[in-house]
Amino acid sequence: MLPNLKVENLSCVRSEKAIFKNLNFEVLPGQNLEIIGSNGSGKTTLLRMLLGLINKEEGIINWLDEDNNFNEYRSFDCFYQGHQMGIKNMLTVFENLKLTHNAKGMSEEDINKCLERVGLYKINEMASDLSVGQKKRISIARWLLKDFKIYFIDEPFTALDDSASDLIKEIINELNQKGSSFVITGHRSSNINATLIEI
Amino acid sequence: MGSPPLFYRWSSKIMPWLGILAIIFLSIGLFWGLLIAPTDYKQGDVYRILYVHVPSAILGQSIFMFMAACGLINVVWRAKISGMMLKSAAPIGMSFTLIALVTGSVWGKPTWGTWWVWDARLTSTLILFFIYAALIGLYSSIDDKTKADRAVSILSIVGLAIIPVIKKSVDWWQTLHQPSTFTLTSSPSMSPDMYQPLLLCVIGFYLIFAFTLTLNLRNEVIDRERSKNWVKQIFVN
Amino acid sequence: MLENFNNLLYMDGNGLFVWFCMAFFVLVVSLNILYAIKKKRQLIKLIRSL
Amino acid sequence: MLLQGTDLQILTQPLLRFDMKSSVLDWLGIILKRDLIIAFRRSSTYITPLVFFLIVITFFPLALGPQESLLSSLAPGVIWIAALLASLLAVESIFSEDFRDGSLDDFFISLEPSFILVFAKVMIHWLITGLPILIASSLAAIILYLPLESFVPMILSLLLGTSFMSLLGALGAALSLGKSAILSAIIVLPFSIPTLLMGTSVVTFSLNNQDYSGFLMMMGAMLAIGIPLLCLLTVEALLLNYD
Repeated sequence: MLPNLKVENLSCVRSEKAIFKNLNFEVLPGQNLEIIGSNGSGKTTLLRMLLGLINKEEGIINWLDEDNNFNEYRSFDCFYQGHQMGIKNMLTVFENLKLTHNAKGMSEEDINKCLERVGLYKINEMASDLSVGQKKRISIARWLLKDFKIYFIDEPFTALDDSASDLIKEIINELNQKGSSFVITGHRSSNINATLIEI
Repeated sequence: MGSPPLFYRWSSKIMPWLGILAIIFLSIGLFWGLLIAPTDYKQGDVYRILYVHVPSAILGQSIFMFMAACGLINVVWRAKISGMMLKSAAPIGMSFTLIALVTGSVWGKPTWGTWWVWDARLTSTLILFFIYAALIGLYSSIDDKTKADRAVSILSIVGLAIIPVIKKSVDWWQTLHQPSTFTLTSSPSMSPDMYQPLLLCVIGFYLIFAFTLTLNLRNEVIDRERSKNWVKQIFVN
Repeated sequence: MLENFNNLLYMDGNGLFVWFCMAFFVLVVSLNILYAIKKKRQLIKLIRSL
Repeated sequence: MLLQGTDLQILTQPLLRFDMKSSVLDWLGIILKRDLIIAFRRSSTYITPLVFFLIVITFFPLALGPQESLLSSLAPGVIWIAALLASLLAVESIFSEDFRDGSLDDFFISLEPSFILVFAKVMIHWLITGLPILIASSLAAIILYLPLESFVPMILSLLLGTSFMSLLGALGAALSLGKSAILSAIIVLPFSIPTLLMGTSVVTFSLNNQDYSGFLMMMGAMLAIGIPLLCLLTVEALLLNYD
């Protein structure tokens, strides 16, 4: 089974300090990858470099394209969620999901189903007066809008109560069955079945 | 020339020559222009300011074109050296534009009795001065050097695109408001022996620019590569 | 050719302006060069102390 | 090939996808809808540039005296300077909110050409600041005794002028994201001088009823060249903030 993403000796130097040195890993469909590192160890930089937000100096990042050979340019959409979860405070919970390009062509009850799955059904206030936990749930609901081959999530498990982290593990397993894989960063392993990488 | 150590050694060889040539050309050009060239029948001797004003105005613009070219290379190919060139050329371009402005206004006093003349060329030089100030202001506001280079390169490309539009619209603006077109440096019937020293001065100005640019560029290279060992070898032993 | 010296300075009334422009030009260019040299000395001192 | 070593955003995205599929235009529509809803909920976004414009307009009669002949001769310049400064005022808010809450990353990660999405943000800024100023400018023209027949050229020149200012302001905001707002003004003002000159000459030409269409065409040409060039440069400037 060919991996969707293959990275060979990727390294990044920031102001003469090697943040990470020749990383090699693969992301197979349905498999997860966890990047563990302390604060400021370059986890976010790595994610952004994979997605092309940051210019990579050395190393090879290859993506699998339609006719199964590796290509430098990514030809499928990915999902990225950074530290700030992209929640608009001036929009209601429903609007935060509806007014995104992933939710194109989705009917009302599809979106409500996603909200229900995350435990936010029938909460229709402005996002600004929700707790951080509930805001995290909105961002989790966004994962369910459209199926992606790879989800890049930056520290999903930080500042989360147990019920929410169980919910995340459930959803990750569910989406793994469907063949999509997760690349997650964190301070310590969150014991979902994923290959671990130390930075 | 791309790799910094190569550039540093190559430039230390040509620096003295550049300096001597610049001084030769400048001194001959200015001496000839200020003392030997015949006095102009209309303006008398005050037209000799032309030998400083015109070259510095020409320099102000051509340095900006040079910076925009470096900016384009830096944005498209991410060449570090062109970013450094951009940064070290900016202050020189700004000071030449300043010289052009000051000499232009000083020239206006004896000939038209006012310190500042809203002449088309002087106004576009003033706008060019503001664009230089914008570039240097942007550079100093970003801490990371390579990002600051890239931001200033992007702005210099916009500058390159807008400069011809500025010159055209300022010319329209002048004909619109002062139909009596008295262009300041309408290079009156420049007799050859008035024109030759001007040419020498322009070449001298370009050489002075090249000299100062290499000086600044070498500082910039050392500054950016200070932790590399080729820099230590040169200065520490 | 300007024969005598004071005519050179006087330049029928506008000598001050012409020589001021010359001086301003020399001043600005030398300021640039001196600043570059000062910066180089600072850098060398910094590298030596590193 | 010459551009081999480059990684410019427009070149790295596989160009074969650059067929204007509906997905880009739908996304454009979604961004417009979302930001308009946010703008109308926080009504200060479109009120402040309007009020600033009108305050600056009323300063001139107060400062220079209310004589009609003086004011009507100054009117084109005053209206244009006030419109320019007012549209610059709100430049800061184009990208800063999206950059802060992370929704700006999706522009560059998706495979859609991101400079079209940046153009959507520029359109939002124009709708929020440019359009109200355009409407208020007729009021300002009345206050400054601008003769009636030069209302239409003023509106036309402001239409082209404020949209070019939004484009230029977007680049200024992208370059000075997270820095002081005055920096984006300092960066943008020198480049807006041709727009100011041509805009004011459109109105002055229409005052002494000469033909002003040449200037309008020139401003339209600048806008036509500006949209692709400035949006591409804004994308590169925004990508700078991710390092």
